[in-house]
Amino acid sequence: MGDFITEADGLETQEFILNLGPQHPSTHGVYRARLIMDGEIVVSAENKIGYLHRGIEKIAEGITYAQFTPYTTRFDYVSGAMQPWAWCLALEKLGNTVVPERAEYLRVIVGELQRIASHLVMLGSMVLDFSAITPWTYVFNAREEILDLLEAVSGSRLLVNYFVNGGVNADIPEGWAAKTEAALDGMLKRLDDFERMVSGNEIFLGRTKGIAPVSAAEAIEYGITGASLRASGVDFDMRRDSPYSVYDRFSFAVPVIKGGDSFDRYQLRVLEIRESVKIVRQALKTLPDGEVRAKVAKVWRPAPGEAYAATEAARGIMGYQVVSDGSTKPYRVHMRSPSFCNIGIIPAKAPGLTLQDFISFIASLDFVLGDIDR
Amino acid sequence: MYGLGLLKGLGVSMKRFWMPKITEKYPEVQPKLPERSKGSFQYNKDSCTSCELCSMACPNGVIKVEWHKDESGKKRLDRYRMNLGHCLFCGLCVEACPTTPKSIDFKRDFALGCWRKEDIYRVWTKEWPAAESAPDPAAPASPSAPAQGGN
Amino acid sequence: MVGFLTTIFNWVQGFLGLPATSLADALPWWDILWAFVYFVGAIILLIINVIMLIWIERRAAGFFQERVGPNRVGPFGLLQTINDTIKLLGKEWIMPAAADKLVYLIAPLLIVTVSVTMYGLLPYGPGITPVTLNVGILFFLAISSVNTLSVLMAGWGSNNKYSLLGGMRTVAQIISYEIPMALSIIGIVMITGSLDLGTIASAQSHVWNVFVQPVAFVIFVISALAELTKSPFDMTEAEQEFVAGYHTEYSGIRFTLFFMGEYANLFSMSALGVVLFFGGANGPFLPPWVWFIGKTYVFILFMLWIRWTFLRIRVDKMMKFNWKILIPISLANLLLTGVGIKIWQAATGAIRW
Amino acid sequence: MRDIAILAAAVPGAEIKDGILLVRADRIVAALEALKKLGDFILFDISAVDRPAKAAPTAAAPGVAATSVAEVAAPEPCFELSYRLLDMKEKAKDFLTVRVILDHEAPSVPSVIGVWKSADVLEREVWDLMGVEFIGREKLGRILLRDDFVGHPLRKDFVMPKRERFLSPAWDRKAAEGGL
Repeated sequence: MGDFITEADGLETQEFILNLGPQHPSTHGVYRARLIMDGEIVVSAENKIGYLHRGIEKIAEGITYAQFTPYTTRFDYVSGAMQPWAWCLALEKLGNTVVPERAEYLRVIVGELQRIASHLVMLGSMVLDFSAITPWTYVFNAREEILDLLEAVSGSRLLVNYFVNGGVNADIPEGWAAKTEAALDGMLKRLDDFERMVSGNEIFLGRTKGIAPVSAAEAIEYGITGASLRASGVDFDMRRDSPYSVYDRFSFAVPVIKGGDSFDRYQLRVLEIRESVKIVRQALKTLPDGEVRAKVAKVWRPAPGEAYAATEAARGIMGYQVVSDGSTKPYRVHMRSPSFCNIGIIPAKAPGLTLQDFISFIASLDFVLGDIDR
Repeated sequence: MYGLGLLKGLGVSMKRFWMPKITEKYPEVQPKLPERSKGSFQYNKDSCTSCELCSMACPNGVIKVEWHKDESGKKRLDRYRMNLGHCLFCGLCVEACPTTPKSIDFKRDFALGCWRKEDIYRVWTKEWPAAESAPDPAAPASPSAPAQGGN
Repeated sequence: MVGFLTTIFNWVQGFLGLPATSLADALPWWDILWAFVYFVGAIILLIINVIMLIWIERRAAGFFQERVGPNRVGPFGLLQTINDTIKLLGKEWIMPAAADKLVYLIAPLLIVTVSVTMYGLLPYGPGITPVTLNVGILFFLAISSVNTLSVLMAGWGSNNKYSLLGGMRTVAQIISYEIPMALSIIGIVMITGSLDLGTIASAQSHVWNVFVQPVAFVIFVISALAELTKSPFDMTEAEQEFVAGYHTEYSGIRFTLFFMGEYANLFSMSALGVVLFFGGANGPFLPPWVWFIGKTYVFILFMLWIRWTFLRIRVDKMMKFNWKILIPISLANLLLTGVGIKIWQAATGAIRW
Repeated sequence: MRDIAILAAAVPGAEIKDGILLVRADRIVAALEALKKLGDFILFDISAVDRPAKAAPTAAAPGVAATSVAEVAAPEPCFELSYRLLDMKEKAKDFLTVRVILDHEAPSVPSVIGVWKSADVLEREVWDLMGVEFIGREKLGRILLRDDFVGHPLRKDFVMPKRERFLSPAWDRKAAEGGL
């Protein structure tokens, strides 16, 4: 940063290598940044990933389509419920399955709840990287309320295996809609407290405002998607612009902020949570009756071919390419995971940041290592 | 600005200081789990027909069903093994089970931690009248091994 | 040595409410033995104090965060810290192979020594000041900056980049923030006309200095937080950047000593704040030392409140805040205090124009 | 999405097949540059599919008969490399797939890192897992797999190395005996 000591008159400093990670409190997993540092200033950064690589794409070629569905929740384990969405969309394209309307609505509801939970994790872990433990507990308590809902509907809290090829696993239990409304209220109260504590906090503003601003052109150049793209001023959200499922039936705003710095990426998540609450409320109000799962053969053999589907997941565009050879197992599964592409900007933006700013930057990018390494 | 945000934050934390706490007194007060909560498994060996649909549905090869044929050619269950260490708790086996009541089903026992590695196995055996000799358990009783995920 | 032990002997006697030097006069050869017993007692007092502080901190943190904090071991979880200490004592001592061994080993000892020394300077009440120095404040500030040395030694000796960066930050931070702290204290010294902590405390029997010197109080709190490396100035440890800062490579009893020193410093710094701004041991009804300890604990709670609300500030902003804001303000405060004293003296007729 | 015919006209040497722009490997940089000039495209995915001469038979699952895979096998062994672009211009935004068919023996294609920087990590991933060589760029090193890994695991002819077990021998023996 400009204010920091960048030139010591006549004094020479020695650069050194700092391996930030893979075991580090604020890399949110086994991410390693190989930093070349000049004192506290990052001279250059390099992403080192793959510590969590499980070869999921290869696993997919060995098991059936239905068996792979629970695996899809395991990449981005912070937003597990909405991860199979793109996979299911691709399968439905491949098999020309028509998903019942009620199932679509339930997908939207559960998906948006999961988006809220995921963004809450991002907010909490971001301020935790600035050592604010108290606000972190507020948002994580808020997330608990959402997770309780997910558990009631699917049985799992974190790796929610609810979406299946052709609909959803089961209908919502009785009284769940009312519980959801109450939980959203409770969640919003905690979020308000969190915002009062953090958003106007001068120290927080000092740590995030103007840190690693990503311009719209840069965001497009580096293929950033999701909230980080919208924080850079690009008005694009797949839910509105390329609507899948039944998103075109709800009215919601797509928040866009022009700045693109760490604070804007933080602020955008807060705004998106409030929009997601709106979507969930609308969907609950207009929830149609009917089946929740289309008939799909137990031994499902799609016609040979290829399908590509993408959704706006919590961290950006989650895309699946599924190639079928007519057998019960996929011939090739390729996934485009948002975190993997979003971290491409780190080496470009890191030089010149202090170590603390670097932490602020990677925290605001909101990546999940399971999503990067797959 | 000029510290107002900081004071607001102090106000919030002081407010929360006096508000009721949410900590659960866990071992004394057990959590109320919803009906569908996926914990451990319960197995009903009387309704099980050894059809192995659960074993085939499993993405990870968790379930192994061992059976033999009696004189009339009927499948007789010997042993039902689950390696919970590989289990994804996805529920595909429960979904696949064709019997009523479900032979394999979730129960809401979530305390799955154990001290010994052996304890992550869930094994249910069924004894048959002595006239029928149970086959050697080391020999592959089931016709095929379930697919291992990815390799 | 005998003189030091005798003062401790007097100090503990003051706590017990015995008339000064009664036992020592009656049985002079008991001096050394009793002083030793009392010395051990004083150390135990320090340890109990630290244990209480850790418990208070964890409970308070829990309450701020909608939790209840440690509540299982002992009544209200009071024995939790003892439990943790025993666990820490049982841990393996790990030393990096490339560590600078002497420096690495001395660092944790030094930090505790400094804390114990600081305890001896505090006026717990009339007659129970272990060591009465007429340059008490000066000595207090001098000895508290030895902490810097210990942290730097730990950071350097560990031969770890995180530790080194943490230690380097500490040097910059603590040394810088000693300046506004000293400047804020000088105002009080000017008013009281003494450097002796006991005199300063007793001089506030009518009005506390916090009302006379509010600006100095704010500066003192900020710089005390920085000196103690508590949030928002917890650069030294900075888990999210440096894993654990200077004590990343320490384990077992060595880590415990760092931890103890940190909390002992928290107490002594808060006690200094109480002496300077809240009238020390002055108070009605209750014995003076109860007032002193009580006030100190309230002060500590106030610091914890700040600690558990705020985030960590950026290093360069912290330094800028110190040099560009705090020091000018404290200098201005000093000037204002000087002018005020002169006006007061003129008004009360102490001096002539 | 903009009409694919218009897009194809703007791209030199492109042909349309099933809604996909097919481009020859040596012209992919020019094609993507032309698309970028049209504006409002994001390159957000690169994926490769291995189509060997005889589609590798997948191991049959228990109880499920293996199906013929002959019909999906390409007429010639090849690698399909798909560049997925996001069209943000029109109201209904959608994906555009630009596909390159690569030689199966030595798949190589010019790198498009100069057109979109987002191609950097994506190309590294494709090389790492599929072994498609990208020419004209630096550091095509392992990204997801470890540095000393041999082979490209997503190729159909890849033979999985024997799985390493991290359990104790006693435990293995016990498991083998079925005592667990």
